[in-house]
This record gives sequence, structure tokens and C-alpha cells, in this order.
Amino acid sequence: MVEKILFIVFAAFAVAGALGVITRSNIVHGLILLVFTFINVAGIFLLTQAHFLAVIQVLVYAGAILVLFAFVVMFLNLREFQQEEQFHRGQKWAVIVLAPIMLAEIIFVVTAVTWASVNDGFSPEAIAAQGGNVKVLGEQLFTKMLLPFEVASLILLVGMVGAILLAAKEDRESVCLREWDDDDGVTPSLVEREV
Amino acid sequence: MEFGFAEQIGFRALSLLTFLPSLGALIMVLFMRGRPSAYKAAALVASLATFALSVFMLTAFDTSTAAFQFQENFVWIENFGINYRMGVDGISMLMVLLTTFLSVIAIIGSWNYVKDRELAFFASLLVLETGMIGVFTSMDLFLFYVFWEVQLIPMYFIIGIWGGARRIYAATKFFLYTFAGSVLMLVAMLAVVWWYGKESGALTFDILTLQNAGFPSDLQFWGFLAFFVAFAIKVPMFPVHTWLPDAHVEAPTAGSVILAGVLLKMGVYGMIRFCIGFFPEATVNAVPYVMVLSVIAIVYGAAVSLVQPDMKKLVAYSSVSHMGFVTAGLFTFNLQGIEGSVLQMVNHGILTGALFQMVGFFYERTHTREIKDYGGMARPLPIAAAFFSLFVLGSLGLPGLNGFVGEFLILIGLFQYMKVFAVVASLGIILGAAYLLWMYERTMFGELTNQKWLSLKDLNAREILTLAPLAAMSVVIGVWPGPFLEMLHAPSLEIIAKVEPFMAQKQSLVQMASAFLGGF
Amino acid sequence: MNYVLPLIPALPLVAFVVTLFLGKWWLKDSAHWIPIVAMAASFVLSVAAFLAIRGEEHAIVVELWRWIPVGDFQVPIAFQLDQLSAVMLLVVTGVGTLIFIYSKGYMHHDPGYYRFFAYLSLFAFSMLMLVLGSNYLLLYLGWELVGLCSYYLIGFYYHKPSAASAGKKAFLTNRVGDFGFGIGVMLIFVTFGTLDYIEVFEKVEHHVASEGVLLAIGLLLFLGAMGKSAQFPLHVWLPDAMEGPTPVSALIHAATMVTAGVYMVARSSVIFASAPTAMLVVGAVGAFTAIFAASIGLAQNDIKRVMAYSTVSQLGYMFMALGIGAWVAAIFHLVTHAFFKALLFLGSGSVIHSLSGEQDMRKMGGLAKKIPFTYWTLMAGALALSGIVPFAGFWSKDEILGMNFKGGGYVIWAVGLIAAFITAFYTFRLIFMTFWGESRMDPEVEKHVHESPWSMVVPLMVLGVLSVFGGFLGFPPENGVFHKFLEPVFHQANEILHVEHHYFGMLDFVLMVVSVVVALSGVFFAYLFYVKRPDELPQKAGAVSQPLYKAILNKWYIDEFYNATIIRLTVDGSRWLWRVVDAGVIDGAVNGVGRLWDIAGRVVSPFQTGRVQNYAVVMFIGLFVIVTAVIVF
Amino acid sequence: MAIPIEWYLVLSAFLFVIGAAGVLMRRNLFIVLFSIELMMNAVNINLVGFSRLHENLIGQNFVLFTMTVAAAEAAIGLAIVTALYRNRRTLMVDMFDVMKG
Repeated sequence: MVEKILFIVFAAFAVAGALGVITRSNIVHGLILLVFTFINVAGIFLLTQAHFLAVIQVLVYAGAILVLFAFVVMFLNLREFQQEEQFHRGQKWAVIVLAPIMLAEIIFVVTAVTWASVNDGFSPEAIAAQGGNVKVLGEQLFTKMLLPFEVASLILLVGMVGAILLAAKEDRESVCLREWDDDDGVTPSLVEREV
Repeated sequence: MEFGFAEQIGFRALSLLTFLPSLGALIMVLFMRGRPSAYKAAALVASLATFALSVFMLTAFDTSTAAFQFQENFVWIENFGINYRMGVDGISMLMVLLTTFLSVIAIIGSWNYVKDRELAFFASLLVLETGMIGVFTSMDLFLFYVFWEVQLIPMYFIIGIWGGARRIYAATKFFLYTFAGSVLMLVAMLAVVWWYGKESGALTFDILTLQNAGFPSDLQFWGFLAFFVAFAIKVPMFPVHTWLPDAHVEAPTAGSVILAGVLLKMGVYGMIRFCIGFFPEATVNAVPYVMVLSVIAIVYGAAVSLVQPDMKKLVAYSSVSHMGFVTAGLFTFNLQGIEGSVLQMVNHGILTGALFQMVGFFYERTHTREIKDYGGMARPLPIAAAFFSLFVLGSLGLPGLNGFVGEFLILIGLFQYMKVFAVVASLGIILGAAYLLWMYERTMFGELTNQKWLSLKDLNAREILTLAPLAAMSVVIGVWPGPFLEMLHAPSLEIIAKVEPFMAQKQSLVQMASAFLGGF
Repeated sequence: MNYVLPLIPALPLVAFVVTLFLGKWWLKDSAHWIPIVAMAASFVLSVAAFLAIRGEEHAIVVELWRWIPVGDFQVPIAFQLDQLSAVMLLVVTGVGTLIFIYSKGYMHHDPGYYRFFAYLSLFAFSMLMLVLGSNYLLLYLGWELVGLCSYYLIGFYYHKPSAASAGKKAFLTNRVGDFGFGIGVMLIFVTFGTLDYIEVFEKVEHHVASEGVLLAIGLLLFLGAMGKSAQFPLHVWLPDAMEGPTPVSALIHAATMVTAGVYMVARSSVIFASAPTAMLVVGAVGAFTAIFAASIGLAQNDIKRVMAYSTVSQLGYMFMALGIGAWVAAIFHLVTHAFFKALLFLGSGSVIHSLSGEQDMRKMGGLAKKIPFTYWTLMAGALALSGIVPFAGFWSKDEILGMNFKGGGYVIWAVGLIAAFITAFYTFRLIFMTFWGESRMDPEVEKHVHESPWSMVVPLMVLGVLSVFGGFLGFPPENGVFHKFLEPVFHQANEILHVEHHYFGMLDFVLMVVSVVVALSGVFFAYLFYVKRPDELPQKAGAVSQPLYKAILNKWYIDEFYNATIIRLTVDGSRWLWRVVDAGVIDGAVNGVGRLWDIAGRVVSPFQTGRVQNYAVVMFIGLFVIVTAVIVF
Repeated sequence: MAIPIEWYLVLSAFLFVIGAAGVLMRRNLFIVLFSIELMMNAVNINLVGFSRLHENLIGQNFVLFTMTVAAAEAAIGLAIVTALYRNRRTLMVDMFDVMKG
């Protein structure tokens, strides 16, 4: 019973935070509300006995990713955008009308279905008996899920390299491409350069 | 007797023939960049070698059979029953000869015509030659389709890059027209293969196998229609001909020569191989419609030619008229009609190619193609005028030159099929004489319209060398067509044998129609 | 014969090729030798052929090679020598040789000297192919080739637009005729399964074809003959053809090519004999043309045009003969006409030559003393043409008229008689206006009047002699040497027609007298008009029949009529087809399809804003629709 | 017993739709990125919920991968934001519309 009450509380906070994120015009406010949402989601993970995930959620999302965001926000000095309009005019209304209906439909669908358990045997009790969530999850991750795990690390690496490449100061070689991006009418001619 | 290449000639002559020009193009592009005299010579050598090879193959060619000869066959994509299979019968052999012959002419003729990107131009011509020969030699549907598309691309470039002022429009129109047709053809091909695969349990793209498949009536109808539309666009037949004048007017001379000389023939060749070969029953049902369209094309093309102000456009429309004869002759399904039709393809290739070449030579000198800008050209250019008159006369069907033999055979065939058509087609011949002579008179005869034409130089040795073989062929076929016709006897009989069973059922209808038209 | 026969056309062909290729650089002013020698050799060979075939029952056929062998359509290049072709050979090579020699003098200073002789040789070759061919397709070949040569030679002075367009007109008019001929040939093939003369005629005799089909064949062939032999309504090209040099007019447009139609009908005598209606048409068209063309000849002032209309008219006589089944008479007239009309043309050419190119008779006069050779030879020709006894034209023409009368064609006979009167009138009008009376020449021209060189006069004299005495070949009428010689050729046709053999009788004599009287009265009236009172009578006559005179002067407005109807209709119709149907409807449809996609693209492309969120919304809406659909259904 | 699966699903639906709405209607590129993170969290909740329901750990493992990808995505996304800002001096999404015909 307590679990359920806590769930409702966490869920309510998370939803409220999320709504805040998409409605605030100040980015920093949005960022803080996002952290708030993530922390509530971590709470829900805790309630579900996914202790490791809850910790990771706080560390990675509320920690690493949001720090990253915060850095960039400060770095770019985005205050000027607050004066501009924050919502798409036409699209806003389409979304405002459609989103609730969509939500209702999804809820209708998920509640209409009877969900049956597969019962693979990793009940919270069993996990606790085997040494706790972290141990069991770790064992699985490094045995059954080893290959995906390595691939994930590769993805991270690629992401890192890509981020550095993209954000790095551009050298003069690619000036051409940027001009093209700027759409100022100068189309780079590969043919001319070849001749 | 076996007709594999090994028994007949001892080496893979057809593959060699097909890819020799491309090989030449490759060598040119790889090793001769920037040296015009070298790569032009290489292009000439490659095309000459191809021509020589095709003539050499003639010595081993057996005219007594309709079987495919010099056959090569090996598995290409096994799962779909696609083979690399090549072979020629009399009809395709003749077309191959025409192709190799005209390619040489086109290359000599455009020696100094193109000013920029010459290497690419000559390479395109050679690749085009490969595509054309491939179309005529493939015995596998898939291979055929590949070559069919291969020849489209160089031609698109030739028109689009080296063409006249409206070249992009013309090239795009040419491409889209043809491509619309070939897509239809592809669908029909797949339908045919799929049906045969379902019936026999094994997919095959082999043309000979499919020719004997005996498709059901509704498949015949739709298949015929799809193939026919594709080929009719290529020919081009009456309502789908409008790409031709534009393409010809904008194309460079060599492009026009090849386009009129060979590419149009691929349409008729396709009809022979596929429309008639695969769907004899539907073909027989379609004969009256094809006839009407062809006869309309004959008269219509001639009439429209009459009032063209542009020489090239005039010749282009005359092609519509002449190709009308070809399709009309083919669908008479008697020996005279079919052989006349195939021979007329050769004749048209030679004559119209020559006419385009001549117009090209005039254009190089005067930079205009408008008939009204000419006049009295026989004075400064007597040799050109003489050649021009020979080709004009051949084209209007003067006996003793090649145009007559084909046209008359077709008319004889047509006359046997239904007299009215022959009479109307003959009207086309009168009009043909009218537009060609009128053009000749207005350009070559009369007062000199422009005094600066007086300083024009007559044809030089190279240009005479371009035209002389065409003129010689025109006379040879005109007085001694026997050897050419001999190659056609067996395949033509084969075609007739194919449609004959269905003709019998249809006969009464034809009779009814001819009774309706007064029996005359 | 196996070697002689092919050589006859081959020699001029060789002369043509050699002259054409070497003429410009090597032969130049001596380009005439090879053609003349070749032609003379052909003549000798023709004589040999003539002697060989004399009295033979069957034709000699020499096959060289199969020309078009396709299934049951087997056409050889083969020559057939029989009496008819032997006569034609002699005419073509004989008159041809004379005219070749004449041309040497006439064309002497022309820059296109070699070209002229090349064309003439090609013509000789084609004409010989025409008469020697053993089947209809070869006839067609020769037929078209002579037309081609005619085209070239009429347009010989190609820088003159009138000459160029006259050549084209000749070719196209002939093409209209050939349209019929071609279809006729096809019909022959489809009906008889062969094109070979001998086989076709055999099958006709065995009634393989119904009379209706034969009638159709006959009329179609005759359409071709009408084109080539300039019969009404396809006569319009011949007068214009006088744009060509005079030797051409003499050889092609008087003596040989234009008679090809007569030859063809005579050659197909079996077919025509089996289709009486066709013969009737032939006779009627011939008679009408004879008087129609003669009437136009009355009012022409150009010396060559008078001759041209006279030729058309005389050809009409030949068809009159064919129409009644008088095959031999037609060929006889063909031969004598070749003599005297070639003579007349060459003579008038000589006049023109003497007058430095003047062709208008109103600017001549009093020439008799100045160019006596020309005058006397021309006089012989005129007498022959007018049908004065005993000159060549009299015998042949009288035979035609007589046969018509006896055959019951009284109307045709009467028409022929009137035409004979007109002929005599305009012929002597020509003589009187040119040679008699006062000189009306330009003084400048008059100073330079000279007799023509020997190369021109000698052929004139030879032809003059032939015009005087040639008629006796056909004496006595219907039974002469000529008739006996040609008998085997027309044997079949005469059998079909059940012709009985006539002997010369009282009726014939009366008819002869009548026609001589008519001819003489024509001469007399001409004398009255143009020698006695040249200043008043012609004007008076013209004034009395004003509209008629005007119509005649304008050739009955036939050219104008054609221009306004057929040509106008074709050109305008074609232009309509091109502008409206081709460029408008068909290409419009094609471009319309293209434009349709263009418009569709323009309509749809705003949806592609380039803003990712717009696309996302659309995706979202799509998702919404799908989910809704899943729930609802 | 414990929390029913439907609850997780409903919560997840809420977060997802809110995230989607944010992506669709906000002009600021940052907020759009935030919203994407929200949507990913919604997915995570689902995964964890089902992991609980089915009494196995596969769902939880997947959440780890999701987070990895999210981290990579955030890094790349921010790099792009930086580059874009440097070039165009704006981060309003609707200003980037060169990708059209």
C-alpha cells in the first residue's frame, strides 16, 4: 500500500516536472525541472527493486547528462532566446488538441490488455536471495549481454569522437561546405576544381 | 547441326563483337586522355575492328536455317534462371551488321564535329555501340533488358551534352519516353517469367524457352500490349512519335545517324522477338490496329514532313513515315512483307543516316538548318549536291536504289493483306517524293540566296569517305538485294509459322473487313 | 544474243559512269566522245538484234540475275527481245545517237557540258532498260529512271528557279501516274503470281482473272501511261519541261520517254484487249487530249511550247489508236512521230541557237533565207506533222483515223479530224511566223544570225530524210513492212479482239482524201492568217472569241486549278497536321503529362517546408490516425 | 500485490506524450533535446515495469543500453547545437529549413 502511494506521488511529481519542462521559456528552469523529473523516475525504479538502475539514473541522467546540458547552456549564453516566441503557432494547437486524445488512446489500449507474467523466476525475493539486484544484474550483463555491452561501449566511443569533431573549431578546408549551408547562392563546383 | 560458337567460328565471336567497342572506349579513357589524335584513331580502330569482325562472322553464317547461331551460354544468376546467352539469326545478324557499319560511319563523320569533351563523345559512341549490338545478340530476357537500358544512357548524354540549343528538353523527352516504355516492358517481362515459372516450376529468362511457352490469352493480351507500347515508342509509331523530331533536331550529327539508323530499328526488332515471338495469338488479334496506326504514320509523317522549315526535322518526320512502312510490312505476315520490312530497316538506316550526315555537313558549313537559308547550293557544293540527290532519290524509293526494294516488297505484302492499305501507303510514297524533292529543290537549286555561300568549300576527302560507303551500299542493295534477302528467308518463314495457326481463326474477320472496304 | 542484249543498255551505263566521274577533271570539253561512241555502238547492236528477231515467233529472253527473290515473288533482271522492243531499240538508239551528235554542237559552250552528256547517257540506259525489261517491275524501274533523268535534264539549268521547279513538277506529276502504275503492278502480281510479261499474258489468255480485275489493272497501268505520256489531266508537266535544253526536249520529251506510255499499253495489249472498257477509256482520253492540247498549241508564242503541246496532242493520237486496238498503227505513229518531232525540236533548237537563245516567235520572221538548211529540214518536219501526203506523219495518222472510223469510233474519228486541222494550222503558223514574212527580230540579235554548225545540221538532215520517207515503212496502210514485222507481238491481242485482216479498199481511199483535204485547209488558213493578212486576222479572231481565246492562252487554267485545289489542300492540310495535330494535340498531350507532374509538384512541395518539426507533426498525426483506426476497428 | 503493470504503462504514456508534445511544439532546440530525454525515460519506465512483471532482468539490462545511447545522443546533440549556434546564431528549430525542394 505504501508502495502504491509512493508510486503515485513519484509519478505525479515526474509528470508535473515534465509538463514544466515543456512549458517553461527559461532554459535553466527547464533544465532543473528535468532533473527533478529524472529523480522522481529514479524513485520509481527504487520502488521496483531496480536499485542499480535507480542509482545509474541519478548518476548518468541527473548527473552527467544534465551537467553537460548546463555547461552548454552557460557556454552559449542563451538568454536572448527567451524574448522570442517559444511555441510554434500552428503546431501548438494541433499538439494541444491531439496529445491528450493520443494519451487517452494509449491509456485505453494499455488498460484494455490483460498483461500476463512470464515468471522467469527473478522475483525480488529470489534476487535478494542471490545477493541483491546489483550482483545479479552485473552477472547477467557480463555473461549473457556481453556482446551488446561491448557494442554499447563502442557507441559511446563513436558518440564521443563525433561530438568532438562536430563541436571543434572548423578548419578552412570545409569552408566550402559551410557556404553551401548558408545558402548564399554559391554552389560549390566539384567539376571546376577537378579541371 | 549445332550452332554453338565453337562449331562455327571457334571463339566467342559475339561476346567479342559486343564488348570490343567498350574495350576500345576503356582504353581510350584510361590511356589516351588529352591526346585527341590518339583517341580518335583508337575509336576508329575499335569500330573498324568490330565491323571487320561482324563481316568475318558472315563467312561462317549459315543462311539456310532460322536457328540462332554463334551461340554462347553460361549461367549468370542461377536462382532466377538468368543466363548470359547470346546468339544471332538472320534478322539480328543483319541488324548487327547495320550497327557496326553505321558506327564506323558515325565516327568518321563526326571527326571534327565535336569541339569540347571529344574523348567523352567518342567513348559514348563506342559504349552505345556495345549496347546496340548487345540488344540484337541477347537471347536472354534479362540480358536484353540490361543492354536495352545500357544503350539509353550514352544516347541521353550524346543528345544532352553535345546537342543543340534545346538539348536538355530533347534529351529528357527522349529518355522519359523510352524509359516509360521500358518500365512497362520490364513489368511484362516479369509477368511472363513469373507465369512460366509457376507453370513449369523453374524460373527462366531464356527467350527461346519462353517463345514456346504458349501463354494464356489474357496474359498474351496484356503482355503484348506492354511490350508493344515499349517498342512502338522506340520505332516510333504514330501517336508516340513526338520525341523523335525533337531528339533529332537537337542531337549532334553522329547521334542522329545512330538514332535513326539503329535505335529505331531496335523497336521493330523487339516486336519481332517478343511481341510476335511470345504472344502470337495477341499479335494476330492486334494486326488490324497496328496496320491502321502504321498506315496513318506513313501518310501523316509524309504530310508533316512536307511543311517542315528545318531540314533535320523534315528528315526526322520522314523517318516516322518510313518506319510506318516497316511496321506495316512486318504485320502483314507474309514473306514479302516481312522480308521487305527488315530490308527496309537496313535501307532506312543507310539512307536516313546518310541524309542526317549530309545535313550535318551542311550545318558545319553554314550553321543553319533552315531550308529557307539555303538555295542554289549546287553551285558551290557540286559533290555534296550529287551525294545528296542520290540519298534523296533512294529515300523517295527510286527503283535501282535500295529504298525501292524494301518499299515495294512491303507494298506487295500489304497489297496481299488488304488492298486499301497498300493504296493509302502508296499515297505516302507520292508525298514522300514531294517533300524530298521540294526540299532538294529549295536547298540545292535555284538562285544562290546568300552570296557568302559561294565561298563554301565542297566536301573534303574525309567527308566523301563517310558518304561513299553509304552511297555504294544504297546502289548495291538496290540492284542486288539477293544476298541480304537470303539471310531473311529462314527467319521470316519461322515468324510466319509462328502466327499461322492463329491467322486461320482470324482469316474470316479479315475477309469481312476487306469485303466491307469494297474488296479493293 | 546472250551477250549482245545486255550490252545494249550497258554501254550507255558505262558511258554515264565514266563521264560522271571523270568528266569534270579529265574529259571536260571532250566529254561527248564516250557517250556518242557508246550510243552509236548500242545502235549497231540494236540493228543486230533487230535482224536477229526478224520473223521469229517467240521472244528471246536473257536473264542476268534474280533481282528480288522473296518467296513466290521472284523478279529477275532479264531482257526480253521481241519485235516491239526491237523497234523501240532502234528508235531510242537511232534517234538518240543523232541527238547526242546534235548536242555536241548545241551545248558547246555550256559549263555543265560533261554533266549534260552524263545525264543523257543515263537516260539512254534507263530508256533501254525500259524497253528491254522482261517484266513489269523492270518496266517500272526504267520508267522511274527515265523520269529521274527527265527531272535532272529539265532542271539542267538548276540555277533558274523556273527550271528547277519544272523538273520537280514533272517528277511529281509522273509520280501520281506511277502511283497507279505501281498499284497496277501489285495487282498483277497478286492476280497472276508473276510479273513476267510472257507468263502474265499466257494467264490472261487462260482467263485466270475476271474482267473486272483486268479492267482495274488496265486502268491503273493507263494511269501510269497518262503520267508519262502527258495525257489529260496529267499533261501539265510536259510544256513546263521545255525549260530543259532543246536536245533534251527532242530526245526525252518528244521522241522517246513520253512514248513510254504508248509502249507500255502496247506491251500490255493482251490485258487491254481482254478489258474492252479500259480500251474505251484509253481511246477517249487520247482523243480528248489530242484536241485539247492542239487547241492550246494554237495560241502559244514560244516556239518550243507549241511543239510541246503538239507532242501532247500527237501522243493523244497514239492512244486513240491503242483504244481501238490498232496496236501497230500506234507504234507506227510513235516511230514516225519520233522522226518528225525530234526533227522539229532540233530544228527549232537550231533556230533558237541561231538567234542566240530567242524563243518567242513574235520576235522572229523572215529567217528562211538566212538559215536555209534549218528551214528546209524544218519544213519537211512540219509537212510530216501536218499529215500532208506522202510525208511520214500522213501515213501513220491516217491509219489511226481510218482504223477508228472502220472500228465504229465515229466520234473519236471526228475529234481526230478536227485535231488534225488544228495541228496543220498551228504547225504552219509556226513555220510562217518564223521563216516567212518580215523580220521582227531585235536588231542586236539579227546581226548575229548564223547557220548552225555541222554537228547540228547533219542530224537534222538525217531526220529530215526519215520524215519524208519514213512513212513508206507502213505502206500500204495496215499491211506494210512494219505491220508484218510486228505481227507476232500483237498476235495474242488481235486474237482476243477477233481482228479481221483488212485490205486496202475504196473506203480507205476516201478517208485518206478527207484527211489530206482537212490538213491542207489547215495549212491554207494558216497562210491566210499569218502570211496574207498577219496584221488583222489573228487579232480579229482573237477578239471574236475573247473568253475562249483567253482560256486557250492560259492553257484552260489547268495549272491554276491544280494549284488552287490539290497543291493548296495538301500543303495547307499538312501544315494543319503539323501545327495543330502534331505540335498541338499529340505533343501537347505529352508535354501536358509532364506539366501535370510539374503542377502536382508545385502543389505538394509547400508541404516540404524543410522544418523537421513539421514533418514530426505529420508523423504524429499519422500515428494518431493509425492508433485510432486500430482502436475503432 | 505489488504495483500493477498498468500503472507503469500509464505513467510512461504520460511522460512519452508530454515529451512528444515538447518535441513538436517547442522552438528552442534545447527544450526539444530535453523532451527527447523525457521520451527515453518513458521507455525506461516501461522496460523496468515489464522486467518486474516478467520477473527477469532483461528489461533492466536494456535500460542500461538505452541510457548509453541517450548519453551518446546527448553528447552528439549538444555538439550539433554548438556547431549550429556558431554558424547560424540561433537555436530556433524552425529557422533551419534548407532541407526543402
